[in-house]
Amino acid sequence: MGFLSLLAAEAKSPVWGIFVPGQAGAFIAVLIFAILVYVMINRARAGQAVREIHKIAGLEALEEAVGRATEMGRPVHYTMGLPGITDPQTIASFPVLGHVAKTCARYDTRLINTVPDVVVYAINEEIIRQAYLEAGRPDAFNPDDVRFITDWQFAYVAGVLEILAAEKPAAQILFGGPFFAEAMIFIEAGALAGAIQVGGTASTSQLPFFVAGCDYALIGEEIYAASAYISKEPILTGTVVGEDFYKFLLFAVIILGTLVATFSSNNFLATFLKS
Amino acid sequence: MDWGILAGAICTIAVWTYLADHQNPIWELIQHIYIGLAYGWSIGYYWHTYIWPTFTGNKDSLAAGQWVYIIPIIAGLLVYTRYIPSIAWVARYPLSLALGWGAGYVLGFTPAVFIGQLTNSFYDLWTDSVSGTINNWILLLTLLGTVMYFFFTIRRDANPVMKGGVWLGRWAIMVALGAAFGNTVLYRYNLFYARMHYILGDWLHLAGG
Amino acid sequence: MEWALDIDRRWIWAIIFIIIGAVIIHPLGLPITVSPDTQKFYDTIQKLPEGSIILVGASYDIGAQGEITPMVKALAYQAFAHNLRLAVFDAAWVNGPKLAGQAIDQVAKEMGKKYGVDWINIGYKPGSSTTYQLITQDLISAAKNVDQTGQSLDQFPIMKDLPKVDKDHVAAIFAADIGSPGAGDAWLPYVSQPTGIPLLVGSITMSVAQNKPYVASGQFAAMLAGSRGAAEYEQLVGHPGAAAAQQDGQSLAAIYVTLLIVLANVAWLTTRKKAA
Amino acid sequence: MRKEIPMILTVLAGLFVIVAKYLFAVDQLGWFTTANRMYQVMYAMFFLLGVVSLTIVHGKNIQRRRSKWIYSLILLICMYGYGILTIQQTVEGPQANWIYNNILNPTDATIFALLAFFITSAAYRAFRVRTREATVLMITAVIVMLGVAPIGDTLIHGWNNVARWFMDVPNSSAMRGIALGAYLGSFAVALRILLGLERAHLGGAGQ
Repeated sequence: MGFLSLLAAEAKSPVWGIFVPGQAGAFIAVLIFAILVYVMINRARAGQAVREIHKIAGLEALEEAVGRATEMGRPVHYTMGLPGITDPQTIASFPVLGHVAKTCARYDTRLINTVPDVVVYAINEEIIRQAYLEAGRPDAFNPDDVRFITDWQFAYVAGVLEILAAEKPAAQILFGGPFFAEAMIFIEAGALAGAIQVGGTASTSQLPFFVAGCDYALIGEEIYAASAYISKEPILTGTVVGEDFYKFLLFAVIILGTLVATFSSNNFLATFLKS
Repeated sequence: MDWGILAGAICTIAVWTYLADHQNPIWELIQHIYIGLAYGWSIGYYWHTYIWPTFTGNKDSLAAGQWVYIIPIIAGLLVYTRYIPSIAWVARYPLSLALGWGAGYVLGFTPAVFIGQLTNSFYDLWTDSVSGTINNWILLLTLLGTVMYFFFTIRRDANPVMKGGVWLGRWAIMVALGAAFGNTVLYRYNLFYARMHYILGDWLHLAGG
Repeated sequence: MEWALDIDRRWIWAIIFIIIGAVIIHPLGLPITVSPDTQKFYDTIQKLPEGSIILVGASYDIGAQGEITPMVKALAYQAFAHNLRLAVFDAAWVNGPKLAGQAIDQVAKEMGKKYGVDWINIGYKPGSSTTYQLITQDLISAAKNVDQTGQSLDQFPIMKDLPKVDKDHVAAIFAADIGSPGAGDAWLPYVSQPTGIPLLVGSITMSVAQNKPYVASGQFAAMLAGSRGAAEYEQLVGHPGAAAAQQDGQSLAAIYVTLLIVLANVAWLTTRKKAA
Repeated sequence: MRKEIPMILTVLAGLFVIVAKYLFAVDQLGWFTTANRMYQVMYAMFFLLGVVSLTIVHGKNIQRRRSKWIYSLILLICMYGYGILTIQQTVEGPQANWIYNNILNPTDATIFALLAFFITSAAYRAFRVRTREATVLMITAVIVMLGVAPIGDTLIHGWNNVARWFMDVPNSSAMRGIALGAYLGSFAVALRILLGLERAHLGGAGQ
């Protein structure tokens, strides 16, 4: 065993280079992505035309959901599932929360946000406070409506079920994530309360329930386009356009790689990308 | 009499009362006990397995001479300033650091996984077996269709290729979500089976086989 | 057929109690065939040299113990019978190491294996992605040198062979996967991919569909596909247990839910036709 | 001061990880390991936030005698009582362990298992063949369900393999397509953070 590990150490003797061995392909992939996105952002900044994002029904429905709650005089419940500050899905959910909070402030409708993560809780409270301020209704913001429950999944579920039963929200928004089993319970409970439900997540295992149980559902990557779509900000839209260009590239790489795999036994493209 | 199993059985049945009425006092009680215990447990757990050793452990701790840990400890504690309204903004410092760090992790580590998925999508479209060839064609076309479904800036009815790709992609996504749903149903029943086995087997000793 | 649409859901629920209760009291014992995926999982572990260490990534919670614990137990049976050593660790799910530790402890006592020599429970450490990455650089530091109960790690002989998680010290990683963070988005990018250690995954049934592309690409060296996979694995290891018993429940559940979906849609279609 | 420094911290932290991860020279210096250690300690210090928040929320309930305040009191007693017990004898201590195994564990597991009921009623009440897509989703679900459980193979020999084909071929590539898209989306979000375009965490809604 000792001898073996010695041999292994020998084999790994430093090979000087720019990149950590095995990371060059990954770095180039990220670099191209970053350049594409950066170029698109710069075009947007310079005021040049940027392609538009096609209509996303699920995001249009957020306004409808808040409107319904206003008509019925009942609150809106917003959940991000079991978020974590470093999770991209959570980050994608922040602007949507801000948008919903602003809409709620304008319509004078209560927004209840439940959070199972302490760090995200801190951020959400800030976002909602700010949204009420921007809507000119800072007095309407009630810090008790942003509720930290606990970071334990089913303690969170238990707490939210209690809130849903007591507050009977007319609209429920499940956006971002990551979502786990709690999503289905919330959707079922929301349906039981007769709430209009808008969902969106990239947590694949929960997607069937979003598609089957919510009135509107965003699938996978669509949630990452949300902040650009909502703000209509050309710079953010630029990042989405950059992504789309990258997908073309992806297309080309897959087709090229498939051709190589079909006509040659040695797939140099795969080897290069993994280098 | 195993008092532990009895206590567990009572808790199990207490939770099931939720099915009869979702606002009954038994459920309310068990749920608050449970939330309290859950958090109480994690206090003790963090304390003994991380926090205390960071200060007094015999390796890699303050007591072992790693005084530099004072910096992250203070940085971490800054997050509690959010409970003091006048200086609540200070809590943004550690949070911003955490956010940037997380973004760095995403760009630093996931691309390698992404590349692994990509290079496995180079299908051999002419294999030795007929079934293998057909499967690879299906794999390739449904993959391309699914990627097309997520183009945001091209209208889905822009041209026939786009139309066909999105059509195929949507079917493939529905098949995948159906498979996920079927599996999820079984998963939920497996967990319920485990609870029923606890009541009928461990507690009442009725399990056969 | 309108009655079918107005059924109180508590009747639907009551039948669940009846069918699962019945199958526990009178098991069916339907035969199961071993799938190639499970066989590969078993063979991979069987081929590891004696004495090597498997890192058990206990990324699961109490709720998922019904499916994951049988896998961990069967893994312990195979590993200990083959004189492999186990180290339990996680950085995302606070309860996982406790539950996995309890399961392994039971098997270890049965097979006369010693804590600290043949297996160890490093426990849960906070930090998630950072901590997963840190264990590949310095395990003792990441664990602050204490195990699950707060005892010093460096007093245990097994830790002398496990200063960090890399290819020289760890032969394979078994990672439980109950969603996110799990095998695909924590163990793969932060531990397995940077170090090149083969990643064996124990997936809950729910995540099997979404984990399939990673099995195809070989990024997961092998995978136990949920309870069915665990039952097949128990059969290979020779200790049929909780997972094997669950298969009867699965069978009845599949039939029951299928019938419900058919009934509901027939009822819905006929009432809709009448309304039209 | 209140927004600029956090912004700078975000960008520096992110760039540091990327540079340390990819560039060989920086990798050799070992700074990344040191930084990881420091970050872990900082992160761990957040652990009391939940306890503090629960105490504030439920403390207010009790103080103002809100409806059901008695449950809040029970929650706090359980939390602090069990917290003190686990600190005193570690989580593996005899009483602490007994409570974990016989109260906490069965309760949590049973709450989780309630999902079997919700998924059944959801399937019964929400799943309709409204569209052709929904029909495909349901048919696949049934084929896979019966194929994974041993009953399918018992009824029709070979069903198992049909289910596996669905899982391995169309499911696998669609899941990969979704995953590739999700990866790109997450890269874009990370990039936006590092470019300072996503600053909701600093308190602004959207932009």
